[in-house]
Amino acid sequence: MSRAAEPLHRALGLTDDELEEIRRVLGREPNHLELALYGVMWSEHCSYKSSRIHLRRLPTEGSHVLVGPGENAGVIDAGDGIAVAIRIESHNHPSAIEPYQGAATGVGGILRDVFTMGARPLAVMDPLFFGDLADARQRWLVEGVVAGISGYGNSVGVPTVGGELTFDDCYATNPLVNVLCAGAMPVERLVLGVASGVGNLAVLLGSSTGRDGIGGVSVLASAGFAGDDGAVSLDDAKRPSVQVGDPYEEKRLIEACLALLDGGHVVGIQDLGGAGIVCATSETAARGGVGMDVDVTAIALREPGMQPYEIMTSESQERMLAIITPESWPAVSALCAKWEVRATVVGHVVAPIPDANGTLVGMLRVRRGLDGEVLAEVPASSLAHEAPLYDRARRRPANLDALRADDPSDEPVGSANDDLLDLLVDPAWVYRQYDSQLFLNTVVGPGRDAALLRLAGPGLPHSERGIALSTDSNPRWCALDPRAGTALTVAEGVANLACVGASAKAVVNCLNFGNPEHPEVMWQLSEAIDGMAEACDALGLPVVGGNVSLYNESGGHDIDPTPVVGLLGVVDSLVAPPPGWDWTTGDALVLVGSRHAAGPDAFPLGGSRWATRRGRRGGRVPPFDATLLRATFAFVTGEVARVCAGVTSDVTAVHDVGGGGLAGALAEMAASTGVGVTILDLEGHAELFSEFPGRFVVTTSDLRAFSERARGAGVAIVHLGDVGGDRLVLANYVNLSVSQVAARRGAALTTALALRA
Amino acid sequence: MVRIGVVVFPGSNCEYDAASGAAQLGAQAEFVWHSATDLSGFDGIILPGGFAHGDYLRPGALARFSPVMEAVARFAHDGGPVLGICNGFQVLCESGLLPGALQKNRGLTFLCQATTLVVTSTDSVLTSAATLGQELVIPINHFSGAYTCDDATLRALRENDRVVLRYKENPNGSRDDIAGVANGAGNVVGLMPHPERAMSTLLGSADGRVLLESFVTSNVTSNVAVA
Amino acid sequence: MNHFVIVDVTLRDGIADPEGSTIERALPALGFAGVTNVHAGKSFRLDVDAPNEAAALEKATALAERLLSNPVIENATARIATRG
Amino acid sequence: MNHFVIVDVTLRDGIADPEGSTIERALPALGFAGVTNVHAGKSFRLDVDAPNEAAALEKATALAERLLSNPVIENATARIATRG
Ligand SMILES: Nc1ncnc2c1ncn2[C@@H]1O[C@H](COP(=O)(O)OP(=O)(O)O)[C@@H](O)[C@H]1O
Ligand SMILES: [Mg+2]
Repeated sequence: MSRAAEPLHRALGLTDDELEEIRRVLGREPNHLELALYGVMWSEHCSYKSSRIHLRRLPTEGSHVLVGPGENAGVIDAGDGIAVAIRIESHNHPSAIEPYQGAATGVGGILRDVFTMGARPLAVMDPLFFGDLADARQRWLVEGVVAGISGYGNSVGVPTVGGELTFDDCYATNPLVNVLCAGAMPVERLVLGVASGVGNLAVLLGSSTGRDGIGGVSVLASAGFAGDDGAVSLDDAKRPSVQVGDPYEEKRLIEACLALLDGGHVVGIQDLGGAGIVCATSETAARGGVGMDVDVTAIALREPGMQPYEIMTSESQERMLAIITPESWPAVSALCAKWEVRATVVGHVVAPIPDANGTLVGMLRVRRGLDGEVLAEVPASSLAHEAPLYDRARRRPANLDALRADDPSDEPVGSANDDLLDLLVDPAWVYRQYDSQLFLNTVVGPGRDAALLRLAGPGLPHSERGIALSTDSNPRWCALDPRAGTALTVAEGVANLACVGASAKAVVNCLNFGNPEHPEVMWQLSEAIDGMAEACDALGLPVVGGNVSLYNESGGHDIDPTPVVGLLGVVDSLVAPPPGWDWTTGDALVLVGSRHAAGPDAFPLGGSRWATRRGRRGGRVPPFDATLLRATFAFVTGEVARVCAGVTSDVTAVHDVGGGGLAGALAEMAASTGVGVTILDLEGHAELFSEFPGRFVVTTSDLRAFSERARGAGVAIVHLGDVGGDRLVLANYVNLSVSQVAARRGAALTTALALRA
Repeated sequence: MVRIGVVVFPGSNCEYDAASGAAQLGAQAEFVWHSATDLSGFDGIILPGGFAHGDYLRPGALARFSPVMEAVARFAHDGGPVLGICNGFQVLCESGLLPGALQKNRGLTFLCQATTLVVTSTDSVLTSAATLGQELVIPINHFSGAYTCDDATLRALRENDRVVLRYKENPNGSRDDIAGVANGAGNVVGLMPHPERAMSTLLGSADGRVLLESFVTSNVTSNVAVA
Repeated sequence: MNHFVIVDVTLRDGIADPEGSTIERALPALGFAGVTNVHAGKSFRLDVDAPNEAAALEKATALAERLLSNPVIENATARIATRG
Repeated sequence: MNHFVIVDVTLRDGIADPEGSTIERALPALGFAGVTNVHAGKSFRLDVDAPNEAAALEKATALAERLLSNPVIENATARIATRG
């Protein structure tokens, strides 16, 4: 094979320049094991080498931010002595080859990021993106991914309370599976992934280590190398890279870790994710400015004959690394025994040593036996935080102007009845498979604008507050204008929170993009980050964490830019459910917010579902108008929050205008309630299907009182019509029976999946 | 105060919810680790929902061998009220404390949804405070919730009034629409739906209260009656 | 001495087999006509330490009946096999 | 003509088997000492209409590999058997 001639560092995914850099750091030639460690840690997945310089432009500060980006999860102070941790990650590539296990291990991984901070995971969300369901493979992927999230999340005992479901050809061979987790803790339990205290022990908790996921971070995937320092020739059959999730192990791991933290037995703790032990040991040591000695022979193995590089880089699931004092070892091992969690001392913290210039450097040493032969010795921070960063070439796509000029405003109107029916999809088949109710916190579960949970859980101080979560994305907008598209996506998330009365407090994001070596993709990424920064600045939102997933390509084509935005909000008093979608006959139907989009087009259709379904993927995206959005969001949030606080209100139903436009929002409310609505006047067909955030459909039992409050807040409203009857009548464009709308929406997904109802 | 023991297996995940349900009705709920062998002092025992031992092999198959199950069997034999919710019901069936078995749902997916239950017997520690024919909206959350038993068992259940709850619209393929059954004495009851998740309108329904209320007061009432 | 044993667990006659019937229904559309009577079962592979095959089989049968299957709905049989 | 086929699906070597290892860990406490290497698998029993055994086996093997297993983590084998 020609690969045999390839130098080892390249087989490990390192460039010639990167090898030079390693030589400079070490002041000598790296051995094979050391090269393998750099190979995984300097991979795109672990080092963010293409994106990091851009991510710095995101705002991360806020008075309530306890932990920003850089740790396993972001943490905010939610009040009442409770801190909320939140994180989002992708598990795209594993899910493409084994959808059940890929999705399941994605859930497992994101939970560990949250409980490693000391928080009990209380909610999961799952934004999912697949190709067209007409293709049998897509149906297999959807069923497998959903079953995997269900199988892992339900069993581990964390409610899955929401997510997203998008179908587009660009994801056909590269589905996106993102998972978000939020958890809560008493503020004083917050811990960081930091090693400290020379002589302290590094304890590996959880599963034994197998050959799972070696090359999961994609560097060893095509390696064939040999050496006498533990690196032997890789043989495909010996290298199963598919990880299998064990939710039962994870459940015990959660309980054991939270008990260890409650008992004050832990100095620092870190989950094992991508790049396994090498990542956890080098990151904790680097954050603490200390060194760490790791004994490869101490690690419990699932398979015989594993080599040091395999042990150090394995991505076996359900493992944690705790740093503890030697005195607490008896208590730690007793608690772990109760939960039947394996606990093994695999190393210890050592003092940093002076380098040639006298600077203290914490070294990661891999040894055979705790005092045995040193197999690798490298500065921990060089692995963890000092990968070379790239400012890769960026280029605005050449076809963008042509694409934007092809605006769908000239698309023939056709039958709005048919268009509307075709746009409706009830994702209930997905979320019915998720236990969304565990812990008795779920006031609004999946299927509405945002999930709303009581801020309560085992071990938390009493609170009347609630937290709200939403995940949003709009690859259709972002393909046309990644900057405005991403800004609008943030606005969409804030609007979703407003519908359940929550004020937005923090953002996390998962940036799913194509190949960063394509300048167009880097341009999209950079623009998206600027758009997110712009929106977050304008709305006063800190970004507390995120994840970047690159190299998402299908059949040689990059996916549309897909930044997924996760929003966390807080409701100060949650004693009654928010109004929801169910309206009542006789209520007045009001559009709240600016009726027209801010830009030159009153009702832009570029990037709308309506246009996309017609095969029109070009056009203009509405601009992001911060002033208008802020006022509308504050007003709606306040109106709903009063209902949540138990104050009597004339507001009876609330829904934001999102995907599917005004027609989509009204159809969803009608289908949910079984009661129709009649609107007499619309400013044209485009008003029905245009999608731009900042508009809400509200019903009120007292139009006059509601109008006065809106006027007082300086927010525009229009009385569109009144609720009642059994038909959805939208001027002279749509006239459908509510039961037909409900039936089509309810059956859309199962029909597309070719399942029997 | 009524003392309710909530058994915790490794892998249980509704123990807090069950304890909070009992506590809301004035009982004192205490967790009992699965290695416990002594249940004296408890007025009732709840086996909560979740995935005991990961539900590996079959739901309840490994949990049935946990040391606490011998104590639960003795407690039940002595007339103590025992309630198995969801996974707890599966454990009771596997242990032989209740007849039948729970198979995968007809649709082969996990189901989390509201169901309407009909009270079909009030002769049990779970349903004594309810009225016959009463309809209760209570959620289900399970993958293996299709109740199955052979013809003879079904006949016996019916003849002895041991089917305590039925689904109004069968969500999972349970035989005879069975959602919950009791043992001959009525002191051991299992059901797949989660009454502890239906304790407040803030969370969607308060219809579970009448069931848990029956349960937490059942021993007290019978003790009074005996005294 | 270790003996390799396979335990097969199948549903008892008359017990509904939704998994089997779902697969059976899906087959024609996936291009597999003429496949009927599909039934889903489980199998377990294990090494049993016992002085001889008969003893291993006895131990495995007890395990199969008491633990690996639920006699209310399932049948279980154990057999000595060779790895490969 | 119908041929009775059994398809066995097992996890590939090296793929973690949480179910098997959980059962194995539980066994000593249940009174089953000396049982190791426990692995959980699936099996399918089906009737395949084909002119002869070889054709039936070929069809069943395709079915096993394409539908009843994911070759990324599982091995599937089909064999002709007799009912009983
Ligand atoms: N898109 C992003 N926006 C903000 N922060 C990010 C983003 N992507 C990654 N980060 C931050 O970089 C850090 C490292 O991420 P990662 O390597 O994925 O963590 P882990 O080691 O837990 O897998 C995290 O703290 C994460 O929050
Ligand atoms: Mg949303």
